[in-house]
Amino acid sequence: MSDLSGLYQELILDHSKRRVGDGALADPHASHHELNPTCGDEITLGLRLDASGTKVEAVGWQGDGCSISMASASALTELVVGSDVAHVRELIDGFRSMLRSQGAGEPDEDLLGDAIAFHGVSKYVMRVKCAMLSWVALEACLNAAVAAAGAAHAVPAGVTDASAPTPSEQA
Amino acid sequence: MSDLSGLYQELILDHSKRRVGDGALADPHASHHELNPTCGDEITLGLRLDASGTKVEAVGWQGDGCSISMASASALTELVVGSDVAHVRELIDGFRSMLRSQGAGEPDEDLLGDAIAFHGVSKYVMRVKCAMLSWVALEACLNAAVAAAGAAHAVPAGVTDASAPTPSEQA
Amino acid sequence: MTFESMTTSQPLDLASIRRDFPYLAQELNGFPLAYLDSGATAQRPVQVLDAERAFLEHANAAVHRGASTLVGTSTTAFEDARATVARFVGAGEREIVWAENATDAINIVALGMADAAAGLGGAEADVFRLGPGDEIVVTEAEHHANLIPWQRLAAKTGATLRWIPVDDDGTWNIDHAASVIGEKTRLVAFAHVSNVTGHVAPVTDVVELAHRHAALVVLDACQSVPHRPTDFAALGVDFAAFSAHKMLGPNGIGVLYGRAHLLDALPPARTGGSTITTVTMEAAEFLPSPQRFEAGTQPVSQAVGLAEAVRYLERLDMHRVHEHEVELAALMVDEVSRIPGVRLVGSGAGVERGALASVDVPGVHAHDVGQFLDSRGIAVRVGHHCAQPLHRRLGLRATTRASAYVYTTADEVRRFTAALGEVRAFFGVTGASA
Amino acid sequence: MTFESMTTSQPLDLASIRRDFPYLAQELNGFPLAYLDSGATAQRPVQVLDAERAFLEHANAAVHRGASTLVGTSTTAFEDARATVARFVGAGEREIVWAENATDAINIVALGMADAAAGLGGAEADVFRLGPGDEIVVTEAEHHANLIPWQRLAAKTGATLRWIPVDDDGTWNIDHAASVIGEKTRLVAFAHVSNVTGHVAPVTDVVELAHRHAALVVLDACQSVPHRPTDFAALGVDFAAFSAHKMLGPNGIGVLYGRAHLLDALPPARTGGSTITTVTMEAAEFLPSPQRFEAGTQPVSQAVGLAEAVRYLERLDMHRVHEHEVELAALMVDEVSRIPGVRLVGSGAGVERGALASVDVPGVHAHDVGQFLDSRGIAVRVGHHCAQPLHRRLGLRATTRASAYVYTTADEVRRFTAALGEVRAFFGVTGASA
Ligand SMILES: Cc1ncc(COP(=O)(O)O)c(C=O)c1O
Ligand SMILES: Cc1ncc(COP(=O)(O)O)c(C=O)c1O
Ligand code: FES
Ligand code: FES
Repeated sequence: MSDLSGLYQELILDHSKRRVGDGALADPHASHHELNPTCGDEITLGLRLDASGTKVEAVGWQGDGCSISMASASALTELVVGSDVAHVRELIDGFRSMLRSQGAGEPDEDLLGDAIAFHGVSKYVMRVKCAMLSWVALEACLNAAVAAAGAAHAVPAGVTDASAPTPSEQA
Repeated sequence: MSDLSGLYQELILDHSKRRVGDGALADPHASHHELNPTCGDEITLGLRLDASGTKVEAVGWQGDGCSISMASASALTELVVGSDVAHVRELIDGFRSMLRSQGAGEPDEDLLGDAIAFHGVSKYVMRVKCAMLSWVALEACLNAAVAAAGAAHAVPAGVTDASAPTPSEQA
Repeated sequence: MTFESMTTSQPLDLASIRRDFPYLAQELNGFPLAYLDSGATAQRPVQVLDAERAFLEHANAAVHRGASTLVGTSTTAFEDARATVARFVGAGEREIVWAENATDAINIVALGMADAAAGLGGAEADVFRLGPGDEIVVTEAEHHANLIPWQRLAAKTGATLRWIPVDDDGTWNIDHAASVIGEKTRLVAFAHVSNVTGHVAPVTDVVELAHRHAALVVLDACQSVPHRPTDFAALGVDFAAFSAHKMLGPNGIGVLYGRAHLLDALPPARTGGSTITTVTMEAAEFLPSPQRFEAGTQPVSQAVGLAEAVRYLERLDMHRVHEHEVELAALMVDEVSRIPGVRLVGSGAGVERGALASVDVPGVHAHDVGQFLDSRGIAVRVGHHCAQPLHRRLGLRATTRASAYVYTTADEVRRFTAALGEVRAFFGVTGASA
Repeated sequence: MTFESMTTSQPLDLASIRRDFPYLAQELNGFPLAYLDSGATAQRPVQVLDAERAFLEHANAAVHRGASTLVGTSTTAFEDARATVARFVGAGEREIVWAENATDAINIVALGMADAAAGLGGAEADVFRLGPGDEIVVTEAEHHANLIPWQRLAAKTGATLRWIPVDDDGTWNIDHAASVIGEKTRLVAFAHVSNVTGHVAPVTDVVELAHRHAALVVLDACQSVPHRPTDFAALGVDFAAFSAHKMLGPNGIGVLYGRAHLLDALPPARTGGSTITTVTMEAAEFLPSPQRFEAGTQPVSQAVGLAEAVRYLERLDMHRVHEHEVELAALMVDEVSRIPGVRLVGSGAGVERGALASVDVPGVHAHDVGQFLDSRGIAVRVGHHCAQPLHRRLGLRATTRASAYVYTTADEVRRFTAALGEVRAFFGVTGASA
């Protein structure tokens, strides 16, 4: 079965069923809709920060997609809820680097924890976007929420759409 | 100089300068405009039949083009003026067959006379249309004049445009 | 109906055919490659690759421009290719227009009609002028290529887009068509063979119905011309479109067929060199078909390659190609129907279909199904196959499609269905199924 | 300015280059072929032929469709090709759109603007909406590909087409442009290098002038990108078009460059699969650039071939390519000017021009001139070169054009001019001359 188990690690198959964070978030500070043009799958992710605006208080998402995309959103939720905004940014960068590695190198387990299970996805160019979908949405929410918090402490949710990646850029 | 002299026979170079029939014909029974899309050259040929409607009384043409096209119109005029309509149709068919021969076979000198000088043109696919230009116009005039004569003896000139040849058909 | 019982003539010599395709001799993830995505794009035999290369090394030059010996050679090869393709589909040479692909071919008609409605093309383009009150009819099963151009035409002209509905299995018949086509209908566009269900449309019946209302008929022949003998004149359609890359030919070239008098009257949407008779700074006059549509430098070597692909198919004999695919289609339907928890889209056994099978595995996303097959060396297509409305109608977002061609073996089909049978277990999906 | 004195760096190694081109090793009418028609279409080196073939034998599959390993390989090759071309012309990847040829690339802009004027594209397409009172500006020297699409756009929108006049030698400068471009100007389209006169347009000056009036600039770069280092971002143009077949690459693929935010807002005229996000029966939403424009199956192997052509040119070094052509251009002008009874179109010695020479031999039709050269093994282009208005302005119907490229030798140019010197005698034309 070649190295298919490198792609579909137990943790991924497991998260794809548990779907932590599945469901719309009430009163998000920001929410973002992201679409994977290859398959048409979509996700809408909502983010709420704590009162100080420096910590992720809650994440919720609604969407439909392949096991990789669902597991990724689930793992993301587990990882970022309760984390500092600055740390979440590191997580996003680390996750993206891992997914762009095309299977090379060793992922940073200290930073990414369980999410290193997604390292195997980086070898499958057509699936990288699946794993990144929720992370791109999270990044957009973070930018919007922080901008809004800076502009006027606690504004209504801004809905943004991140600008398109380059064609050869999967995420 | 390879066989360029097979293309530019003396008779052709000579006719291209003499241009028999050059000039608009007064009171034509039919007149036809023909264009060579490859080069943009054009010819307008006019035809007058005699009172009986069975003989070509006069031909006149105006146009601009390469030596082959001008010589061909000139040779055509010499050949057809005074001939029976039926014979002119034979001439047209014979000339066309010769031009489509791609250099093969022997042209029918009894029928075509001097016009066999154009046999060499048939080897140059991109020039066949040059030699045919005035002949296609003549054929269209003949059809129009005969149709008009049949419909109502001596009607004013009909101006026609022959339908387009197939793309690979040079004439 | 069993696989063997359908053979009526000498079958294709698969072993000999496969030797012509270097691509197919490859491995995929440690298995011999089973290429089951010919419905998206077919592979090319060496004969086609060699023909294009020989042309490029010895005969390549501008065509229909200038008058040199080289131009004569290239122009002759280019127009001979057109004549070859014309003969293959029952058309006259002037009825074959080179486009970029089938999508472009359909757009040439839709954009030309929009130009006509915007006032271009003179009186002869009247037949193409639409406006409010007029109706354009498609089906709910169309490929986006045969849907969006008509949506845009409707938006630009004020005409209304209507559609022939499909049944729950994604197919339709002449009764569905008759419920929509009527006196307001000016154009009917539909696929000869569906790229999702494999459904074969009742072309001549629809043509008769449409022509009774003086509506034009546009046939999307992408999934028919490569797979079965096709004669557009006999079918009676007004326009048709297909792509070279789905029939062993090169990318970068498609074909628009149109009845000559219609093509001569259709305004050319894309304009430029080689399409004109006289150009002034103010206006341009256009040549008749096909040149009026072939703006700019043509896909010359691609036309030569396509002609070689046609000759290859003619040597195989399109009747035998069709029989081969009828057998594979029956095998697909038969085998897929036996797999628990797998839903086959389209008609079941006993109904003719193109040699393709789109399946849904409830509980497993199509991209995961495809990934699993891929790991077994089986290349299939996953997604909506450019037919989102049809998938939505079927309650699906994406399916997994296997599609066959002249080089596809029954063994490859069986590898596909065998692996498909393992999918649910791999992804831990159990229980009752569709 | 002599031929030798211009060399400033290591010249091209012509002998080695010519070994890469099987086509050039042929004979024509008993003479070694002197291919002097690269301005119409260039020949391909084995590297390009091999790259395309290797792709087709091993990596060909649908791109941006499905998710199989094969699709990953082909999609990566396809998008790497885009990145290679982008780098070559100073563009971002999203600013490079594949078209059928340069003509198609220009039409994508003109047809998209017509769609915008017809109400498509929403508010973001406002920048493209023209109407009565607005002016589109071209030059009197344009190729039909950069003229007719704008005539049609004017006809459809009610905008007025105006043109920058040329002098008696067929050239123009910024003063001519300033006499036409003004506050009503919404778009200016012109050729970087003329395919008839070889004239090099003052691009940055025109861009400055046009942008001062908030007009868009479309550059026809067909005769510049293949021949000189070209950086669209540095030139400041909004759109540009060129063709692969004129730069050692395949037929069937051209390039539209556009600034990213403009491309994202331009309505896609040609619609179909692979261009969309969501499609219902009623409407479609489109992806950003470049995908929104690439409807249907893309010219994939052609993109791979074009990228290899770019790498070939980069290895030669475009600065050296340019110097080589500056030398050949100077040689052409110098030699042609010495021939009695021959008129050279365009500027004379001392003015930079593309490496091409269009000539008129009064008393001998261009097709007869070309035929004579052909008999000597010299392949040139005859006709109006898709620039009828320019020829009319010059009092000519057709000219004979020799055009050079990376593989062209000074010896070939001298064979051309020597044979040209014999034309009048052969056709028996004597006496005073132009
Ligand atoms: C200046 C110019 N513009 C446009 C074109 C059209 O290019 P293509 O025929 O490749 O579309 C050409 C070449 O024929 C050209 O020389
Ligand atoms: C039914 C059908 N129509 C249209 C198309 C579009 O063909 P192309 O992408 O070659 O333009 C396809 C193939 O993708 C198809 O299967
Ligand atoms: S296949 Fe759609 S997100 Fe993975
Ligand atoms: S070249 Fe124009 S008619 Fe001969």
